[in-house]
Amino acid sequence: MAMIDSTRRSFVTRIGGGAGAMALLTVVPHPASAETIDLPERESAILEAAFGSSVLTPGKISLDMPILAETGLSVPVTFKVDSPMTEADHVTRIMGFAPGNPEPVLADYQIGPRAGLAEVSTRIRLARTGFVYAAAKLSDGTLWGTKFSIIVTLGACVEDIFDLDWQRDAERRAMRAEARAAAAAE
Amino acid sequence: MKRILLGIILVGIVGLIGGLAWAMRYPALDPIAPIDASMEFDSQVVALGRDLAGFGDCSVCHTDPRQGLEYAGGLPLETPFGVLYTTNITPDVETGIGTWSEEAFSRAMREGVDNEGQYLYPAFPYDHFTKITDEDMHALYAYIMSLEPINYTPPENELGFPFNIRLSLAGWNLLFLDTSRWEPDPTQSDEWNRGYYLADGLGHCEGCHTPRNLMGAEIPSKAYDGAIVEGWYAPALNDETTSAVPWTQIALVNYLLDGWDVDHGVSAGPMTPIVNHLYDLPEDDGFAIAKYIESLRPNLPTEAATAELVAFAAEREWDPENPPSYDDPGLQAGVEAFDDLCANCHKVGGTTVPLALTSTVRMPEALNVMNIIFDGVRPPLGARDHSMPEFGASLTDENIADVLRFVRVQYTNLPAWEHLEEIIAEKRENW
Amino acid sequence: MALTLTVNGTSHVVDVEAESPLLWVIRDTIGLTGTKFGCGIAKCGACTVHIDGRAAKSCTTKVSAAVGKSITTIEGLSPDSTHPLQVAWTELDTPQCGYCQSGQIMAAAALLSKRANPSDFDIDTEMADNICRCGTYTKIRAAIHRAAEIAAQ
Amino acid sequence: MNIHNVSRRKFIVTSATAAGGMMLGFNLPAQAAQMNANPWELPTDKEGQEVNAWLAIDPDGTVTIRVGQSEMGEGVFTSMPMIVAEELHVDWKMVKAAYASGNRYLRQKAEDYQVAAGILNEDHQVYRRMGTGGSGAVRRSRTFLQQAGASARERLKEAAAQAWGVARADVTAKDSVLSSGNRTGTFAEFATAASTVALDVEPVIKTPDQFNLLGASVARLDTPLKVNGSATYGIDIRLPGMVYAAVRANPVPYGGIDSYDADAIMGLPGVIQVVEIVPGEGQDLRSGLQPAVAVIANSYTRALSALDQMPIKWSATPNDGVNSRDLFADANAALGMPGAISVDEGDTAGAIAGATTVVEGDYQAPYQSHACMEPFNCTVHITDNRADVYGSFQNPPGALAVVAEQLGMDPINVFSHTTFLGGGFGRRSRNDEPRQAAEIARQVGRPVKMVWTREEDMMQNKMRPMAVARFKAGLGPDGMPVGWHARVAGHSITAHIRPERIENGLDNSLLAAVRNHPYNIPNQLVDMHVRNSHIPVHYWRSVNASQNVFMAEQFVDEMAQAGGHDPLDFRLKMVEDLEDWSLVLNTLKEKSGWTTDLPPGTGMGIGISEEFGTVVGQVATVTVSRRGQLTIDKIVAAVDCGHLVNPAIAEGQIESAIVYGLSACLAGEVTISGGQVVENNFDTFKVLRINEMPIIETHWALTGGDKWGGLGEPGLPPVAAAVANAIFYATGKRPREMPIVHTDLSWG
Repeated sequence: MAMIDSTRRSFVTRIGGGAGAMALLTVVPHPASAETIDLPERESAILEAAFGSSVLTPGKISLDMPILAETGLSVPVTFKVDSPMTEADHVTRIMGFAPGNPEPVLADYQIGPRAGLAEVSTRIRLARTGFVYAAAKLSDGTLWGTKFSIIVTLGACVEDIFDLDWQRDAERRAMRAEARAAAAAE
Repeated sequence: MKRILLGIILVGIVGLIGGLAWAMRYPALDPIAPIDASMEFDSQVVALGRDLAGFGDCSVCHTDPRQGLEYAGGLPLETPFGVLYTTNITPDVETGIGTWSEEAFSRAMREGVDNEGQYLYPAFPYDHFTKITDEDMHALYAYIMSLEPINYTPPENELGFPFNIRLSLAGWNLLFLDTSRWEPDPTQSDEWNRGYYLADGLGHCEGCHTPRNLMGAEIPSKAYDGAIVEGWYAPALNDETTSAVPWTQIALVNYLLDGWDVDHGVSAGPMTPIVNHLYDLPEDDGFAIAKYIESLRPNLPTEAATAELVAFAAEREWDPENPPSYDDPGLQAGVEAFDDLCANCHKVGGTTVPLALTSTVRMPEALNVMNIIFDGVRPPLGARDHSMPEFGASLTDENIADVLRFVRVQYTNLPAWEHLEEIIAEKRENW
Repeated sequence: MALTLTVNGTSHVVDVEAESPLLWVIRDTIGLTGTKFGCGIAKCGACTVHIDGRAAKSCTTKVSAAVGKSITTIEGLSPDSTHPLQVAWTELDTPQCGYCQSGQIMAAAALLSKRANPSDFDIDTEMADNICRCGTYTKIRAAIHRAAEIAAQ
Repeated sequence: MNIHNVSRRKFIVTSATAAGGMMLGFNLPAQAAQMNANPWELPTDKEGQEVNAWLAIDPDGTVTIRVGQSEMGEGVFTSMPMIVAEELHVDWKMVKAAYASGNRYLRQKAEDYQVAAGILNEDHQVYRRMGTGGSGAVRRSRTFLQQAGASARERLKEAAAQAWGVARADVTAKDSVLSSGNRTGTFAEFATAASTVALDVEPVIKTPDQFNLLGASVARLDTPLKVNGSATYGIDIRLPGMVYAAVRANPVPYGGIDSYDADAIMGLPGVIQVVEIVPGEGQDLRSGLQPAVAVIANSYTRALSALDQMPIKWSATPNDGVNSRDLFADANAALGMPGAISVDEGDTAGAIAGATTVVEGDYQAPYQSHACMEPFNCTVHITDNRADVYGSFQNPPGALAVVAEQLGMDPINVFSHTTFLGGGFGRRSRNDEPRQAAEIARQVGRPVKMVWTREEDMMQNKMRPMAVARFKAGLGPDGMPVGWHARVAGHSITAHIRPERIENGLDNSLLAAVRNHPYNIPNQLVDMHVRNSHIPVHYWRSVNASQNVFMAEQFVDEMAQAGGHDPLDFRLKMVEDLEDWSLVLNTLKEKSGWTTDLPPGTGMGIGISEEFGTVVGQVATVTVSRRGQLTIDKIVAAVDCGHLVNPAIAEGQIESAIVYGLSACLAGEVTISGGQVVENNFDTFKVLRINEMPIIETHWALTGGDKWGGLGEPGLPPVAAAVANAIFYATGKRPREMPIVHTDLSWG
């Protein structure tokens, strides 16, 4: 098997184009820069109804899921809460949200101390790339949360490629509807 | 006795002198000043001339493709008498016919004598062009004189003695040139007569499709019997044809105007430039020529015979599921060579004409199939996607011989082709 | 079995079956990947090389048929892209995806050796075997004319 | 009658310069390549100081700009660097290009300066978008590429300002040189300092009126590699110790394998092993593996000849009886029933019922294949906890994700290396070949390059969907439409690859250019049916608009004729409130010498549509002989994409789309018989060749402003309609079916 001719740089040394140029960034789910995890309005309203408040303190709960899914059809996810699960101190409820989905609520578990382990695994459906949020309510009433950004990519072609065309169409139809209404009014 | 002998010699000398005088009867015609064709002729006439030049395929011979200088000549024509180079017929004053009067042009076309009174060689088909009507001759002159003048002198002809003596052609004309004007055949339709005029006059189809005698003249009794010309076989168009399916007018229109017909294949080789001209010309004239050519073959095979050949073609077409096989090792070698290359397209379900229906495979000569394997088929204007790549450099001479033998046996029940090795060796040598 | 091929002036001893297509011997065994595979049935022209100066579809040419002949591939047209066709192709930015262009250039080189000053008609009929799915035909025609001009200088 | 349809151009001898004004590129001598033959590698062997993820500056001043999109002919290796360079004020001759890394895209979030400038938000990936499709390269990346150039420029100026003790405003950057008063310095000198400088405010990107590099037809950076055969495509990859795989799946897509006899070929020269590819249980049909068998050998030709000789028995499938005729019958039957409603304005049925004249028209279009010149291939190399995948990917992160999923590896350890693409046209965004190659590599345990034959490529292609449509309109007394109803029954890509996106049977993308046609008609109803078969469908150049415009714009002509209007004026009247459409139509009218008064046998026809933000109108001039011989003489296009990055490349894209569209409307098609594809190579699948190439003129009718339309695809949809409408004026016959070769055009 003829080796690659030497004039062309063998690419075993140069992996990933320019990777060497910068320290390999470890992936840390973006820590919430602010003191609280703020959910989009639709989801925080649901949380408000369920937990009585939508103010989540970052921490205690973590989301274990791949950072990239080829299709959003069935993505494995594990909610884990750092809790001794004793009578005095245990998790009462865990909820998961995916704002990108038509139905935002991914999971809603009521658990008690007898569960023994504050950890729940499931598979969720994701419509597109974006943040997944997790919220936990503890027996002492405190609310904890985290968020995780996942890339769902079946291909660039799958993003709604016609977004600009539908927008132009909508603008045209609105303009004309207005013109017709104005003409009718005269 | 001596006196008789002396008498014969005397008569011979007088006859010779008389003959020489008679042969040199053509005077040089005085040159004309260069003319501005656009002023001289109206555009309708020039346009008619352009179409007629298309029917006459003047540019096919009077252009050397290697140079790409249209009508400036220089194309070598191999003849049994040596190599002739076509002349520059652009209106260039120095090297072309810029100084020829219409009279000089007409004389050359009808009697094969140039402006200086020199005889032209009958490779230039004046024996057919003589039949052109005066009106058409004028239009041709108008078109030729409105061409782009190109200053180019073609190479000298390479003819051995005595053929390099132009005077000898006076005898040729005496024997073979019939300058009587073309007459329509009253028993035939106008369309047929139009086709007859175009094919027999400008088109000079017989120039290739009729065998020639030792003196290089067409043999009237063998009109359209088929002949070998410049390394190709111009097939018989009369009852001698070996075509599997009869040539109807529509099939001929497809072949002559579109460059291919579903029952006969693609018009390849020297025929391609001719059909490319007809592609652009008025369709009615194309239909007329087809009508005339169709009439050359009065005795058609029975429908049953044709149906049998068509069924044979379907049955013999290469079936990738179970390809043919032969005991004869030579033929089996042909099967393998055909399988790797030709069967990619020439197969059941392919888009090509069944090989057993194509004229080239059924001809008495293997020249055409061999040439097509060497040079491929360049797509005619009317059949843009009917092309075949050249395989000359991809196959050894032995491969080609094997394929030719196999093709003849697989696709016809006709006698085998002979001396394949020689024609392949000759083709390879000057390919 | 061992065969000797002369490609772009250098000879190579290759251990391949006699009926292997020349294309894959050039690409996989000798390692010149400029000649491309496009269809395998001599209908797209991407594999065009020169054998003794004539254009040949290397996908349907047996390696045994090319032994003892001079084979030229796109890499051998000129050492530094100075062949008139390569200069013209670059000047007019002819390629788009570029995959068919090796075959186009080799077919055009064979055309120019037959016709020094080809007309549009000559180019169209001679180059009809070479498919370009990006449709760069107008630029291919212009580049061949330009290459004829450069060669004539 | 020999109804053979071909096209041709008038044979007038044209010198190089007169060929449609092609001589736009700078007449540079054969210049050195501005990039590496392996485009995923750095163009120079020096690391270069990275100022941000988009650009690094070598000590010798070379600026390597990273390109997120894949180069498949649309010129992104030139147009995208031009956008960064426009803001960076670098000397263009010093610019080289290389692909952005798929793995880094995955590991790194948007850089702070992009978030601070409000261009990207924090959960975007560093390269934001690495897929190539929807003609979105320029329009979707322009802002963050400009920001990358601008922020780097300002950081370089700030570094110089700090070194020279002057205010940043007193430093200018031009052609890679920083200067302030009599002090000058090069980008290279200040690159390291610039990479750590923090700016309090990020610069604002330029507006089009400030551009000076953008809009120039600079020569393409990749051309030098493509004229000497050195450019590396997926099929060209060669790795030490690599073996080759020839693969074959059941000719009936998604069919299974009953049996195969590996022992029969194990003894053949070079054969290493036979690998069976079995879909994982529960693996989804459309994105997972198809059952297939591969022969592994030490050369491709040996692998392929062994595969050809290996006895394989394909399982029968429920789809063995499927054929195109029945699929069309089924789709046409659906046209008789109301479908999922996409547009419902006013009372369409009532308007049509009360109309003076009613016009109806049915149309149909077959499956169509991508037939990229480079057949499908992929190379995968697995080491202990890492995998490298090389290939011609339109979506490198997708390829990487697919390989990671198939090998059960963490995507962080998978590296995708994108080569040049020998054509993509949407097909190479599906990523079925990296999944198959990964599975083979997993079983083979050595680096393996998988190559499909042309036949496999055509038979396992994911097709442009087939579709049928019925239009019905009511015209008022003035011959103008008062009601317009369009119903399309087609095979839906979304229903095939993202079924969860279909709500109550509605897939708007199937109605591209029908739902969003521009015409001002008071009452409109658009509904549709999804009629998928087992044949996989995927994105094709201009997606469904490629057949919808052929249908919709012919029907506009039918309305014009029924109403007694000139088709072009008819369109102008219905878009008079739209500035861009009116400009394109008027430009067309002027540049094409539009007329419908032509001798029989010749005709001019018009087609116009908008896709991916760009309006393209075309006028075709055709001649048809009495025997039905079609000749396409000329196509004149008028285009409004708002702005141009590189006019020469843009013109090339319009011409390329026209040729690709002509191939799909003149004679090329994919038919299904016995459940499988019939046209499996270029002998039966017809594409346009050089001798069928019409004269093409492209005219820009740019409305500028904030319009940034795509260019790779919008040029395609109008050509089929323009040709069909021209044929009507030449012959009086209307080709209602693609490809046009099915219609007998003989007349007179």
